[in-house]
Amino acid sequence: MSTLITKVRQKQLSQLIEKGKRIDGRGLTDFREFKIEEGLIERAEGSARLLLGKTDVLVGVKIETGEPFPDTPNEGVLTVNAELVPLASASFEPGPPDESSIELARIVDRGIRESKAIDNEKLCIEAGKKVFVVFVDVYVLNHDGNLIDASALAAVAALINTKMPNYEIKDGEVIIKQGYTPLPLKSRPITITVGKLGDKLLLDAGLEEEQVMDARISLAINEEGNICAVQKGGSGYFTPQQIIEASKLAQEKAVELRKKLKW
Amino acid sequence: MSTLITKVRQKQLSQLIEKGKRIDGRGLTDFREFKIEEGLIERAEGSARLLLGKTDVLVGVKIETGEPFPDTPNEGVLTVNAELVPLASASFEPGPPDESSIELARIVDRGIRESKAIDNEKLCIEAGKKVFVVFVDVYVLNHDGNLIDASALAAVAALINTKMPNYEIKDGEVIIKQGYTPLPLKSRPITITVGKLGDKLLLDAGLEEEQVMDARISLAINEEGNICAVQKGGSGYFTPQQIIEASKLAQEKAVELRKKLKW
Amino acid sequence: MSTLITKVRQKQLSQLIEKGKRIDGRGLTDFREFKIEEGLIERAEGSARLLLGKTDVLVGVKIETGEPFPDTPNEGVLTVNAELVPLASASFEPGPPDESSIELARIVDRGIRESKAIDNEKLCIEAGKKVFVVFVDVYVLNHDGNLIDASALAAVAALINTKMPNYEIKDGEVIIKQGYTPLPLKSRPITITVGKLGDKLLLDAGLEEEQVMDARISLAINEEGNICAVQKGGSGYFTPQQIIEASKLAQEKAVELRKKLKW
Amino acid sequence: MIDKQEKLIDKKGIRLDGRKADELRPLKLEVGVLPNADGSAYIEHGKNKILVGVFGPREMHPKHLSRPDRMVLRCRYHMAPFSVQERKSPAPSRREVELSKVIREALEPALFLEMYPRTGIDIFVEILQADGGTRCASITAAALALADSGIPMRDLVVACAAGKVDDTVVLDLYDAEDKLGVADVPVAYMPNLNAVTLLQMDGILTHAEFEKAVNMAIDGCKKIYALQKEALKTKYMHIKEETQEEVEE
Amino acid sequence: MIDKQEKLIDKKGIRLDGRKADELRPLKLEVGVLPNADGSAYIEHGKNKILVGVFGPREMHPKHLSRPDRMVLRCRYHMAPFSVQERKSPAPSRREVELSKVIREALEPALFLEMYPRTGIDIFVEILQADGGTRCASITAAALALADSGIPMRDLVVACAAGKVDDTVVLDLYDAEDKLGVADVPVAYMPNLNAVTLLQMDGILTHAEFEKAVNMAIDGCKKIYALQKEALKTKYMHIKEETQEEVEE
Amino acid sequence: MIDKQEKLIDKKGIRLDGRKADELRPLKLEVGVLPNADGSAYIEHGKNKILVGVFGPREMHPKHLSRPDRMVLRCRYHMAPFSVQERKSPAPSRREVELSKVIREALEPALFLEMYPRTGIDIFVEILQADGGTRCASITAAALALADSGIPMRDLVVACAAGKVDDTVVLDLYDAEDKLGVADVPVAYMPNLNAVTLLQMDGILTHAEFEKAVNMAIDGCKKIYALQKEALKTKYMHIKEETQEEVEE
Repeated sequence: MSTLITKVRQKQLSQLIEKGKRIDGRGLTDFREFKIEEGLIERAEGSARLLLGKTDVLVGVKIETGEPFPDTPNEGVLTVNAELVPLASASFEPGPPDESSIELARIVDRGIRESKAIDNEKLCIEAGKKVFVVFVDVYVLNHDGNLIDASALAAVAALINTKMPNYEIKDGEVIIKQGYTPLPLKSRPITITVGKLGDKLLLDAGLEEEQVMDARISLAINEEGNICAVQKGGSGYFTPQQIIEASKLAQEKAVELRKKLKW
Repeated sequence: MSTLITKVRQKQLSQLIEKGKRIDGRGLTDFREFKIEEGLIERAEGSARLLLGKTDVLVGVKIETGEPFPDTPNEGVLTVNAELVPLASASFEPGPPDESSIELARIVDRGIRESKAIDNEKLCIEAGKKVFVVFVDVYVLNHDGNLIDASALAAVAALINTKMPNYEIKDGEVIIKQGYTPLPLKSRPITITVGKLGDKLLLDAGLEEEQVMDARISLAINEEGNICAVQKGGSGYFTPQQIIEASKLAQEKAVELRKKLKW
Repeated sequence: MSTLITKVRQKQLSQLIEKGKRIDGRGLTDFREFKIEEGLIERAEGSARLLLGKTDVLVGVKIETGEPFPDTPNEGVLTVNAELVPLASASFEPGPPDESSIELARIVDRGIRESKAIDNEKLCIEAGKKVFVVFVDVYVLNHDGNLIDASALAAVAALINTKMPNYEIKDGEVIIKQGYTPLPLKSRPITITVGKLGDKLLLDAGLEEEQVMDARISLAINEEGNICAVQKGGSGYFTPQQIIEASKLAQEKAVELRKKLKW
Repeated sequence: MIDKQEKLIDKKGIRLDGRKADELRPLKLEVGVLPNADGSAYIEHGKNKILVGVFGPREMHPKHLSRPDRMVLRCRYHMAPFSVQERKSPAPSRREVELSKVIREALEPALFLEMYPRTGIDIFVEILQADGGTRCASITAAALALADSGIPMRDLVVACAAGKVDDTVVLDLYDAEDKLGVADVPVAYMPNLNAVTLLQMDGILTHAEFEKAVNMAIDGCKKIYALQKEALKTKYMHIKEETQEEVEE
Repeated sequence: MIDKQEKLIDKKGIRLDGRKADELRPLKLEVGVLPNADGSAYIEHGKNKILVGVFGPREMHPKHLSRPDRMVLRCRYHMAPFSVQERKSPAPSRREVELSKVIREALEPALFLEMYPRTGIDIFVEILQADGGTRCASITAAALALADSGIPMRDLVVACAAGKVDDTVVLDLYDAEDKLGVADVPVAYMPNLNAVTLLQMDGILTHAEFEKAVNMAIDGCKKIYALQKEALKTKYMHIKEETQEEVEE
Repeated sequence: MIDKQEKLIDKKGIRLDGRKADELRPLKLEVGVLPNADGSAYIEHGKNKILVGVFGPREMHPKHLSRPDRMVLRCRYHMAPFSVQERKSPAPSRREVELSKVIREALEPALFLEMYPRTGIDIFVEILQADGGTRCASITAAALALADSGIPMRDLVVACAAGKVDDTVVLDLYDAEDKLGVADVPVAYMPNLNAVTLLQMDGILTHAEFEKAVNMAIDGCKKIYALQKEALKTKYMHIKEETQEEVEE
């Protein structure tokens, strides 16, 4: 893979982090600049594009009607899919989703699902028969590290931006009416990924930093500061103390981002 | 691929064509001898086998009932599939359709569809619920060049030969009755592919000639001499003048073939 | 494949068999010790694990409701699947079923289906609309030869062990009630595979013996001693005399096993 | 649904298609029908219409499938979508995968695989129309296609089924007998070696019936074997004539 | 269902979106938009929004696809699931496979493939939003992305469709005209070589209408060609400015 | 549908299956259960029944996946079709792909990957019956299977979940608690290194609850760790006895 960096560069990055510094001058818990553009895809029911440094993620939301799951007959259905689009990195290849894109989709999915972000019961059209299905498609357009936080943020921004078609039921048929209603949301979770290198924790790792990190832990945090979903990744480990520390760090950063985002 | 020819042979073929001649003695716009055998597959609702020189294409048509597309609730459905059967050439491999067979199927499909060859509304059984589905399966049995024209011709011949089951509707169920009706056709398009080498145009290229051609353009022509579908293929180009020339050539040849075929 | 044995070992095995002897001391028509454990998988409607020497096969049976086939509207549906689980042998690879596992599944399937082991009409809930579907999943956990006989035996043992949910139909809906009924069985076929090496026939070949055998023939035998399904396998051949001999051998061994099993 | 009580054989022992119990369906065999293949054959066996093309011995692709000590034979049995009553998806079914395997194993005993190490032969069987007994007709045609390709063979392989219909053991079941009959026993056979290379059975038979069916199928094979040799001769005579013509010109 | 009788062009010759018959939709072209790609471009053509990234020339993967005498161009045309009215499955459709092929063949004549033997170039086209004419806009953007990657080109390739709507031949059909119109003729063109590198047609046209449509499309291409060159200039000026700034610092 | 209001813990703090909040389900661990695998283990954890086989270190297949500087660990977590209430298709689901990844990453810290360059180890996890907490039980068994294979390890990895049911943080959720509870926190741990190698969470917890759950899960891990060592000892004693018997013979 052409995105691998040299051993020398790895050493340089590691030594900086061990001193509490970073290659781009940020502090260990600083995020890169980010910008959210909403509604770029007029044809989708919702969309948002997030630039986090040079990481670029576009999320489109489509709403269609479909059948509910048998065990939740009066709830809408959420489906999250992630594409590591091959133009985003020389290391991404076209083809069916691999384990990285599946993990990414499932982390984004759990952040939304476990925080009960969508008011699923309001998506029910006819219990057991017809509900709205919300398709969240995460489209990574440029990979410069921290795809998890960028994708999760962009997905929630797209949901906030999503409009639902109005409808009425006539003779058992769903008739789509003029006009839209916002998608009913109950929560706006923010996912923060904490990287670990030796005894240091850091936030918003860039692409090169990700290659020297031992491991990462991602936490979805809701408005109350509660934890809604967690995922450890990477081939290294955390001590129990580091996990508690990481959890606090994520909660603080979520508060900070929430203010910036006015979420 | 074992069907690739040598550079020497390529040069020989090219030089001939540049002089307006061909390796098998034909003129540039001459077709090879062809023969159509209809009804070979009694089990299919329609079938035809076309021999064009040594190119050998068998088309089978099956008719089944199915659902219409939501945007055309009172029209039948046409599905065209092409198989480059591996016994037809050492260069064909078993497996799911590749881009060549998909392009072939889509050119044949468009020739039929855009010329409105099939009277689709007569294939509707119950609007929005049940229609006839026409499966056209193109089966290439020997590849000796010009698969597009051979497949398109064989497909239309098979449709002409196709019989539709009689039916009646009893208590909302479709009951297949005895006897058959011919498939309702409104047009019999003929597809002509024009090859280009330098400033020369030629028709019905053989397998070896296809390997020296710059590009090809295929035109489906209906009874009125109108153009119903066009596809340029190959890694070379045409000048705008050559395209107009090719279009006229195709129209003339279609008239000629139409007479021979009594279509 | 790491399970291939050396030429020297092959020669040794062959010479023994030609003398009517076997590497583990068995006679040519002796089976290895076997043990059946039933009901291991409480969550499945039926299950059985068979140890035949070191060959280890687990079969689970699931029963669900589904649609009947159009040509048998008042019969339940049987679906047999076999997995050569990769932990069973260094030569098994994860992935979709290959020709070996498909052949294994189809031999097991035919033994059950052709002997009419399951009373299919009793699995009909509502003719043409809803029937019970019996999924038989053969799971090979350790491969030490004779997977066919082991899988077929384990499958029938699992079916004997299978309980069907009670149900009633209320307003056209199937309501699952408390309690279970045994799956209605009409026959308990036993499949015996006869190996051939030169002019010798042998039963229950071990993994190494299978690699020196010319060919095999598997016969499913019912309670009446009739033959219900046959499959020759392997790249060698049988003489017609050997086939008749093999058929008798299988029938005798089936009687013997039937006694041991109390089937 | 067809009434299973209906008789498939009348009181005079005549089957629904007019044949006697031990009578073959009409056969037509042609050799060398595909210009691009190294060997080919076409068979009409009853209403079965089957085309077989052989490529090789040639380099294996992908390479890692080749064997240092022998040739690898590959076989694909494939049904055209329009070959059966209800359109078949072109993707290979489990049935097609199994039949590809047993057909390959029926042909392997005829070849000297160790003579062509590191190479492969591909046999492509295309069922253009199916009418019961396609696997047998495929083997009969594939053996001809192999012979046509010029590869040395121990013998031709020829195949035919017998089975039980109503109460009678009969030869060469066609589609309706296959579906409504009691049992079907396809057999492939090499007459010169007295070798059975394919044997399957669906249905229920006593040992005696099974033995009778196997023997009847082998008799059928022997008759078709004569037609195979005829077809090869026709091809060779054809070639001889062409060569003579060329000489005379 | 939309009433097909509805007029798409009014009595004054104005189309439903306000354009005249020979008027292009608004276009926006940007070059060098993807940091990780070797070349990239973004196009908005009407409401089409398309991103193209180019990687290479680089070693082919898998290797056996490389050619000893030339570079291999690969192209993937892919629609984002949210780019169309009804969500599209991410798996490639037959339409996407075909368009990938014709787009590749439209671009190949612009490249000196024999200059880079044993290598490959990958062009990834992502339709973020579709509004009719995506294949043309994809080619226009892909040519820019190739130029941005620095690979030598004979000329830019530029594409535009013409077609017939109601009774009129018009330029650059948008979604509704594409669906309800009579015919659509997408054309790709290299102005300096007077070379048509893509040509397709759906619908029914007389020879005269076809000729008119092809010529109108080529005229449209020439206009977009000017915008392509503009976009490249903007990129180079941008780079020049950046370099100057660095020098001044 | 099950009534979500139903209490899963009674007033005395006893759970529906009779356990106290911090009580593990019954466990049974066996080592060396598969004759053909290089290492293997079987676990019953509650009603979970899981078999793990390890093959390697061995040559990687396909070769291009191997690494010049280290061993590659591959892991497949797979559910038998009959392991769950509704039959599971044998094709790998997205959930299985994700769990394969996190289980692999939970085991990697225990191995000296750099010691075996260019080789690969395959871990095959088969869920024969699922009852909540399969990923934890899989890790516990996989670590034993690795140890059984004889590969050097930094420590065993052991896994256990804690979670929140009704208002209480409890250890080792079973199926019903997993589905109806508030949160589930699976943890994998290497006791000698004090290293958490897997951590996931579904549900909603306060920071304090999360901390409590993590610590309770680690305590659970430590208890299971003792059982793991016991199981290995049993295996070794078994081997020792066998060896002695052989000597005595």
